[in-house]
Amino acid sequence: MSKKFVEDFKVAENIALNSSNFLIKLVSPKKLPDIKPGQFVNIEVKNSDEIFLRRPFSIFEIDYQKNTLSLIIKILGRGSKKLTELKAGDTVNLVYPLGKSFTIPQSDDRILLIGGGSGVAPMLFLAKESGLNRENVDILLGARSREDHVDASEYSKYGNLHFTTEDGSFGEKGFVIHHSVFQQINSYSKVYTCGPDAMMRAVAKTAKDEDIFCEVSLENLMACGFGVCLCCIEPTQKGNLCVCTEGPVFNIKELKW
Amino acid sequence: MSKKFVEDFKVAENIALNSSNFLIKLVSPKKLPDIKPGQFVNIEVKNSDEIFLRRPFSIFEIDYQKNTLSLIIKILGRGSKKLTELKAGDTVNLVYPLGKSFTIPQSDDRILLIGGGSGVAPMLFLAKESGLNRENVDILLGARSREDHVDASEYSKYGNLHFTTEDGSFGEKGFVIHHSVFQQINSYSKVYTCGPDAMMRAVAKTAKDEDIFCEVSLENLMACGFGVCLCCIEPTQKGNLCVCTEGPVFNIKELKW
Amino acid sequence: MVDLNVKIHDLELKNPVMTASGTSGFAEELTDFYDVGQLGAVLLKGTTLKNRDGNPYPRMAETASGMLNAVGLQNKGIDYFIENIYPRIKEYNTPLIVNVNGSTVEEYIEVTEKVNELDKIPAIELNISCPNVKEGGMSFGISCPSAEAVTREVRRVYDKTLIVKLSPNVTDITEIAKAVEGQGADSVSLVNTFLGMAIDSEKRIPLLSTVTGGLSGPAIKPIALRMVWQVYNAVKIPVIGMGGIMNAADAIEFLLAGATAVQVGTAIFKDPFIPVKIITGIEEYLTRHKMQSVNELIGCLQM
Amino acid sequence: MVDLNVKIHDLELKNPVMTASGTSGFAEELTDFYDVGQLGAVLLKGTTLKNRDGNPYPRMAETASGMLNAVGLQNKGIDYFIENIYPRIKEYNTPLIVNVNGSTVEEYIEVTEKVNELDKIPAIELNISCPNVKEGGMSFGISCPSAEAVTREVRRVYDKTLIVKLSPNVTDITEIAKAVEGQGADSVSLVNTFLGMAIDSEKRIPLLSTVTGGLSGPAIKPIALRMVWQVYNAVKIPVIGMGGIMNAADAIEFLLAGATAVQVGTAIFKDPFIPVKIITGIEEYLTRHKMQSVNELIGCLQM
Ligand SMILES: Cc1cc2nc3c(=O)[nH]c(=O)nc-3n(C[C@H](O)[C@H](O)[C@H](O)COP(=O)(O)OP(=O)(O)OC[C@H]3O[C@@H](n4cnc5c(N)ncnc54)[C@H](O)[C@@H]3O)c2cc1C
Ligand SMILES: Cc1cc2nc3c(=O)[nH]c(=O)nc-3n(C[C@H](O)[C@H](O)[C@H](O)COP(=O)(O)OP(=O)(O)OC[C@H]3O[C@@H](n4cnc5c(N)ncnc54)[C@H](O)[C@@H]3O)c2cc1C
Ligand SMILES: Cc1cc2nc3c(=O)[nH]c(=O)nc-3n(C[C@H](O)[C@H](O)[C@H](O)COP(=O)(O)O)c2cc1C
Ligand SMILES: Cc1cc2nc3c(=O)[nH]c(=O)nc-3n(C[C@H](O)[C@H](O)[C@H](O)COP(=O)(O)O)c2cc1C
Ligand code: FES
Ligand code: FES
Repeated sequence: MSKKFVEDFKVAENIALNSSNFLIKLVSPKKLPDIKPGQFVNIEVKNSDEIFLRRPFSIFEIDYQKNTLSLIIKILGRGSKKLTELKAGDTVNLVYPLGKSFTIPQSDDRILLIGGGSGVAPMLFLAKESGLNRENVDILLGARSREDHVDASEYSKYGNLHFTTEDGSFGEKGFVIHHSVFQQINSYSKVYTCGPDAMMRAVAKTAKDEDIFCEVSLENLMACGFGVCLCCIEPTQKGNLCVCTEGPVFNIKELKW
Repeated sequence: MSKKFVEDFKVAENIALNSSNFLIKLVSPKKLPDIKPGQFVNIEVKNSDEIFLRRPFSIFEIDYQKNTLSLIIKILGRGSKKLTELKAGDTVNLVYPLGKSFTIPQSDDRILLIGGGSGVAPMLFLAKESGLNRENVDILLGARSREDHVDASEYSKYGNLHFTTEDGSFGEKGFVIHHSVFQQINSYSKVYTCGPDAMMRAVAKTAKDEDIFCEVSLENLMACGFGVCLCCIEPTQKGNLCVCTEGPVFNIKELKW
Repeated sequence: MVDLNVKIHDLELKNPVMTASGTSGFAEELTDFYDVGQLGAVLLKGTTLKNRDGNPYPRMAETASGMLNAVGLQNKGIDYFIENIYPRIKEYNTPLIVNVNGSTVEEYIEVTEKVNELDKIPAIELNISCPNVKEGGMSFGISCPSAEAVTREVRRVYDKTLIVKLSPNVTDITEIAKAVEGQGADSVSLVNTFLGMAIDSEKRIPLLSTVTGGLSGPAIKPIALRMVWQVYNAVKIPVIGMGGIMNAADAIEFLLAGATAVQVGTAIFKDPFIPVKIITGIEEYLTRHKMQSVNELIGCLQM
Repeated sequence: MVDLNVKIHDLELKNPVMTASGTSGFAEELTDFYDVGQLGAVLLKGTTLKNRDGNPYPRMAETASGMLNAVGLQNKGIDYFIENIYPRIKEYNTPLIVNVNGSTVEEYIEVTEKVNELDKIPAIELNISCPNVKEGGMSFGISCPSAEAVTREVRRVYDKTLIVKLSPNVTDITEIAKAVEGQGADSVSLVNTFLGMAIDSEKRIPLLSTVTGGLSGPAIKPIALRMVWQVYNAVKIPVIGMGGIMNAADAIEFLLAGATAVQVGTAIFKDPFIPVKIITGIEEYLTRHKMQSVNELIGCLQM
């Protein structure tokens, strides 16, 4: 167990990355606690007569100097929609930091980070925090089409960026598992992935077959986010575990995938 | 029964009249129907997780050229508070026009209009629409203190304005029934009142004793506003009547006061 | 064009969306907004044998996603209805259903006999579930023997479609449903309101004159939906579902759970057009999902 | 300084605000946010004799002003609790109450006997109202004979404060309350969740793996409050009230209706600090209303 907080943040900026993804930067009046890639926040959706519970989002970026924390929010339903309407100056309430982080690579690791959809956020965060030289980091991002990709160019300083699109409009055509770097999965000591379930399962299957260390970050329906409701379970080798406290990051060996 | 509408209006302006009263001017994209003093709207309070039902407010001003309709909203609880936070350009949804109006005076009437609190709105509307010469219209407005009065000076063209305050800071000191014009209640052929229950009952008592025509506008808890729920009843000589359709304006002779 | 017709026993409805009793007056009030001929049916205000003043003010309290009411069946009695209201409304182009109430079985029978004579009333809804009256009402609807007794006696005197409206304030609603089905009910409608209470914490008084009242609105939808699903699986007669329906998606959920038709109640207070919007919404849903008829939804929850 | 102390039989609480079972883990999770020593008591996660995996995912659905859950008593069993969890939490400066569950009377007895041995557990809450398990659970709590039987047998083996948690899914909750009072319950707590259901209208599937689940949150508050008031007027033992409490005003409503203490459940998911804020809020209320003790509120609804 580790210290968690319920805190009001102010929206510093809210930028539309494309038609459905928004980058929301939040600033805390207090010093931020230590936060690691893979951890998430549970955010209150105010002023809605439809939404009762908070919504979980992975932490994308942290600036300990400015005490800012950023999220990438993809519009899925009513809550995410409402959050993307936040304006600079608005107040939002977070329960954070929640969940376990990815295993931080060791200095001799070569890693492959595979992100899709809103799963891009923790992958880029991990790239930045990996502590590795950029040549040992490959970042593979998949999306349906060019306009569904968020601009990740800034992250090229932390790793080599690779892209796929289903329609071939950007990067290689196909799904992430069809990309040339994925074909060389054996050249990595650690593979990390976050994104749509189907994508993660495909990645995990190959990693398992090839016996490569692989961590996935699960997205699950959550009520509390800090381990008291037992709603967010994933069946694992050790029984049903809470994704919010025992995850969201799991080594694929723990899962029943 | 008469034609009623459910319509989106845009907020044209929202002006703080004093610390607790706001003048909200709404503009309709359509031509306004005919609206009479005493009628009201039932307004939706959006983006609140606490408020389920609409809130009723008397219509204060109408401009058929500009298709605007104004309300005076006093902060009482959660819904009225939320409404006073509306900004120009916001959309609000109204069910309107609801209820029966005051009896429009005849040309030989001398009338006294007594308003308190948010009851000022329909009184000023009635002054304007009375069709009488200003010398035959006395408007008596009561409030706790100077700062609780709204600025009604514009209405001096429709009638003689008189004021009371409980602390004597403006107009005559005391309640409306203590005011010198009220002492001359016998000189009026019709008395109209809208405001706090205690005030209206005090006015009604004197009017009844003196056998003067008197109409009051009741404020009652309403669910629908158009006569289907039967929640808003007032016990009358004819049994329980709906305030929203048989009122809000009642002749005091109908009531059991 | 999709087919929205449904059948409740002998009653053919142009669509499955009715307005609920006590929330749509005598239909006339709705005609101030639109042509009620669009509606599947209108359930008229609860009617008793004699005039009833109802309960004292205050009769309502707002609650989280819902409201409490304690109207207590205020109405002028069946004779007044027949003489004064029925002639005004009988030509509306939608089935009008009288919601029949009583404090004794005899009263239910007397009201029903009078309604049986009215050409333009093709069905009654027997309300054995009103929580807001001291005698009769809900007390009939919370035990099988009394629910059976009133249904049996009313069935004897009534030839047209007999709908029995069930109370949700019971341990097992399927037992009551089966009991009234056994006595000849042609359909059951559910749910009526849940017995609830609200308090003004500052003044330390109940918010309703009667202390307790009936809870309605979206708050109750999950429980109502569960009951409709349970009853659908327990009886053979058509089920009419209601409780917190605010939009087409809500209505479709009730249809999927097994309701042949739905009633819209409290939503009307928020916006009288909601029943009409729901009809359009169901139509759009069927088109979008390439279905021909609303009957393809009824009871078609995939398990 | 106002006095917030209340007593549930032998159990002295520093204030009347507890956290509800299944919504506050084993108290440890709350210590990540604050010192649980501030709370009146913590009701621990529902515990059974043996390990239970609970129900499959998905286990929750959001509803209007509430949520459905279908957790199904996932827990590692009482022995695991005693060996691994109890030692970690027993020194918390607040009464820890075990929520005891079983599929048979024997299981309830066995769990209780084991808990009876634990020095730092001053009370148990007998859960005869869980709607999310196939055997046992709610089935014990919806009929007087079974509620009596399990209470009687557990009472025989338990010396400390015995609270029985009642199901709201009944026709008359006062009968069940009186039945368990008659068998020696020291207190009743109510309400557990209402059996409800939610459907995805687009996919036409139930939102919960178990189809039905338990409804909690502000949506149910009016019904819960009514039940607390009814039970308070029917029994002599102290009543613990819950159901949708989100703030101090809500908690005070339950106290006024007759609850000696309250439990906060689903609100914790929105903000784990809510129970603490409620304690402060009650304190402020008493000061503002010039009351000396919270006991001046209990059952003091003015009629
Ligand atoms: C640990 C964690 C980290 C996450 N990180 C991010 C992130 O960085 N960026 C981002 O955009 N999203 C992220 N998500 C997903 C995000 O929480 C959901 O998109 C959001 O809660 C949807 O809320 P809504 O109100 O918009 O959708 P709703 O209106 O509640 O639901 C719309 C539809 O989506 C389904 N749905 C909603 N949430 C989930 C879920 N968590 N899993 C599966 N189906 C769901 C619903 O069942 C429904 O069918 C994360 C989720 C978790 C658990
Ligand atoms: C026909 C009619 C015309 C009205 N005209 C105006 C107007 O022009 N300007 C104006 O400011 N207000 C007017 N009101 C009153 C206005 O409707 C209420 O102030 C408003 O609904 C309160 O909502 P709220 O959410 O702020 O209060 P809530 O938070 O709902 O309630 C706060 C407290 O006030 C009490 N309360 C709320 N509404 C009423 C009521 N109608 N009668 C008695 N007690 C009540 C509640 O019981 C509660 O104790 C009118 C009411 C009616 C029926
Ligand atoms: C103000 C009000 C009055 C009602 N009166 C009646 C009635 O007279 N007869 C009846 O059978 N049901 C009555 N009901 C219950 C509704 O018909 C309906 O069963 C219930 O409100 C649940 O549906 P809803 O959530 O859509 O409102 C009334 C409900 C409300 C809110
Ligand atoms: C996710 C969840 C799990 C629960 N688990 C239990 C449990 O194990 N034992 C129990 O007696 N009640 C359990 N409950 C019921 C709560 O303790 C409480 O009775 C109910 O939620 C109503 O209160 P609320 O509206 O404040 O949540 C659970 C409730 C929820 C929401
Ligand atoms: S969301 Fe509550 S335990 Fe994970
Ligand atoms: S508010 Fe519904 S009848 Fe008047």
